[in-house]
Amino acid sequence: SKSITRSIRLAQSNSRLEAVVRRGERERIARDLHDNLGQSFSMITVKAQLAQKLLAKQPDKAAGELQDIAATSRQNLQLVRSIVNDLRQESLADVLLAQEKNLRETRIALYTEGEQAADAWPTKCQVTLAAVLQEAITNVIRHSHARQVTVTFTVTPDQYRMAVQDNGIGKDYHRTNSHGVSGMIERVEQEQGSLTIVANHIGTLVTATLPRKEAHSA
Amino acid sequence: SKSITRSIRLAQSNSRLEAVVRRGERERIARDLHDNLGQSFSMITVKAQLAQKLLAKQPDKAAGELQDIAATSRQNLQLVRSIVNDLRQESLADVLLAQEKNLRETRIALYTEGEQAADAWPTKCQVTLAAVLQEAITNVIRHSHARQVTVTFTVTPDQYRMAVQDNGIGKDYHRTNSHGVSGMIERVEQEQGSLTIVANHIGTLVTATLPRKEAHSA
Amino acid sequence: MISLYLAEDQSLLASALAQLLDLEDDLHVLGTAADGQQAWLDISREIPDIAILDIEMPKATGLDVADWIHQAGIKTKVIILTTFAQQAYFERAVKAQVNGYLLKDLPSDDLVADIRKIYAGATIYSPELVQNM
Ligand SMILES: Nc1ncnc2c1ncn2[C@@H]1O[C@H](COP(=O)(O)OP(=O)(O)OP(=O)(O)O)[C@@H](O)[C@H]1O
Ligand SMILES: Nc1ncnc2c1ncn2[C@@H]1O[C@H](COP(=O)(O)OP(=O)(O)OP(=O)(O)O)[C@@H](O)[C@H]1O
Ligand SMILES: [K+]
Ligand SMILES: [Mg+2]
Ligand SMILES: [Mg+2]
Ligand SMILES: [Mg+2]
Repeated sequence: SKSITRSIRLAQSNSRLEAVVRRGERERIARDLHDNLGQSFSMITVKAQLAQKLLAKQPDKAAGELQDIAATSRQNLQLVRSIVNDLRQESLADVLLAQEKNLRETRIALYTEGEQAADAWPTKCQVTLAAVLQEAITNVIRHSHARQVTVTFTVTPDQYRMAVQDNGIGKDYHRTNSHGVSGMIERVEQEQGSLTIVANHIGTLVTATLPRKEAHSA
Repeated sequence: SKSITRSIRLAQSNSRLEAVVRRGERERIARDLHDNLGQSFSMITVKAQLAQKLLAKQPDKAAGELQDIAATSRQNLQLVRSIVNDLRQESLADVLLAQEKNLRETRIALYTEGEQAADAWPTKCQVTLAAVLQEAITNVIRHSHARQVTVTFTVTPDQYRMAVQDNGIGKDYHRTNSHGVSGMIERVEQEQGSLTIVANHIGTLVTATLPRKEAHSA
Repeated sequence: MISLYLAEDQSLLASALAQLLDLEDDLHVLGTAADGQQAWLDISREIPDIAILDIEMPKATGLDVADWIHQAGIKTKVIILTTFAQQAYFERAVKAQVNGYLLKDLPSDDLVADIRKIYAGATIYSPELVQNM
C-alpha cells in the first residue's frame, strides 16, 4: 500500500512536470514577445520622437530614423507571423479528433494507446507527428481495406515514437508518383528522426521516431 | 468488455476535447497577436514610409505621422505587456509544484484528486484558483498544525470546484488585519464564483467554486 | 491616370496608404471605405481601375467584395492587401481570380510598381504568401 501511494504520487508529480513543460512554451512565447516586440516598440517610440525633433533642422537624419522605423517594424511583423504560425500548428489531438470522424464514416475502428501522455509532448514534436498521422490515416482509409487501426505513442529516454498499425492488405506501398510517403519521410528527417513503413502479418505498420532533444540540452 | 471499451473510448475522446480546449487558448493568443500587433506593425511601416515622402515637401504633415507612430507604438507596448502578463500567469501545476516543496519541508503530506483533469481547465480559471491555492496552502503551513492536506478538483456541468482540506486545528480563521482570506474571496468573486472557509471535524476546509462560462456561451 | 479605391477598416492605415498612393503622379485614390459593404456600393458605382481591399473588415470581408466584383463582371481589378498569410484566405482569393495578393508591409515603392503592373494586366501574388502554402 505504501508503494502504491508512492507510485501514485510519483505519477502525479510527473504530470505536474509535464504541465510545467507545457507552460515552458508559454514562457518561451512570453519571452519572445517581451524581448523582441516590447523592445522594438520602445525603440520605435523613441525614434519617432527623435525624427520629429530632427525634422526641421536635419531632415536627412530624420529620413534615416524613418528608415530604421520601417525596417524594425517589418522585422517584427515577421516575428509576429512566425509566432502566430507556431501557435496555430496542429497538435496530435486535433488530428485525432478530425481523423476519428473520417474513420468512423468509413467504418474503421480507431484505438489509441498513450494518447493522453502524448498530448503533453513538445509542440514541435506534436506538429511533426500530427502531419505524419494525418497522412498515415488518410492512407489507411484510402488504400488499406482495414477494419481497424491502432495508434500507439511511446516515449523512451531518447525518443518520441508513434506507431500506426492497420489490419489491412499491407502491401504495395511503393508508388513512384505519390507524395504521401515521401512527404512523411521528409518531415520526420528534417527533425533528425526516422520513418519506416513495413507490411507485417497484421497489415501495414508506419513508425515514426523523433529524438528527445530536451534530454540532451539544459 | 464492450462497455469497458466504450468507456475507454469515451474517456479518450474527452481528453482529446480537453487538448483542443487548451488549443483554444493558443488560438486566442494567436488572435490577439494577429489582430493587434500584426495590424500595428503594418500601420507603422506604412506611416514611416509616408512620413519619409512628406519630409521634404510637407514637413508639418510628416510631424503628424510621426506623432501617430509614437502613440501607436506606446499603446502596443502596453498591449505586449498585458499579453506577456497573461502568458506568465501561474497555472495550478505551477503552484502545486512549488507548494509541494514547501509542504515537504514542513512535513505536511500533500494529496490531490482530479489534478490531471484540472491541468486542462481554462487558463483564466486556473489562474484564479492557483492564487487561492497559493494562499490556502500558505495558511495551512503557517496556521493549521496539520499533518496533511488534500486538494480536490472537481468539475460539474456548471462549475469548477477546488477544495483544500487540512487536518489541523480548524479554528480562529477570522482576523481583522489580515489580507489572505479577504484577497481569496475578492479574486473568486471577481470571476462570479464563491469562496467558503469552514472548520469541520477534520480541520479547515477552503472551497472555491467558479462558474463554467463556456457551458453557457457558443 | 490609374484610379484606385481603398477599403481598410484600420483608419490610420487607410489614410496613410491613401496619401502615400496619391503622392504618385499617375495614381489617384477616388475613395476609401472602412467596411466591405460601403466599399462594394462605391466600387459598383464608380468602377475604379483597381480596388485595394483589406480582408478582415466589418459587414463584409475584402474577399466577399472580390467575389461580388468577379460575379458582377465589373472591369475593376482587385488587389487583396493583407498582413498575414492564411491558406484558406489565399485559396478563396485565387477562386475569386484576384489580380494581386500582397502584404501590407511591402515597401511602398514596390507596392506602387506592382499596382502599375497589375493595371497593365499582370497577376502578382506575394512570394512570402505563396511559399507558405
Ligand atoms: N496503409 C496502407 N495500406 C495499404 N497500402 C498502402 C497504405 N499506405 C500506403 N499504401 C500504398 O502506398 C502507396 C503510396 O502511398 P502515398 O501516401 O505515398 O501515395 P498516395 O496515398 O497514393 O497518394 P498521395 O500522394 O495523395 O498521398 C499508395 O498508393 C498505396 O498503394
Ligand atoms: N488552514 C488554517 N487553519 C487554521 N487557521 C487558519 C487557517 N487558515 C487561516 N487561518 C486563520 O485565519 C486567519 C486569517 O487568515 P488570513 O490568510 O486572512 O491572514 P494571515 O494568514 O494571518 O495573514 P496574511 O494577510 O499574510 O495572509 C489566520 O491568521 C489564522 O488564524
Ligand atoms: K496623384
Ligand atoms: Mg497518401
Ligand atoms: Mg494568510
Ligand atoms: Mg482589417
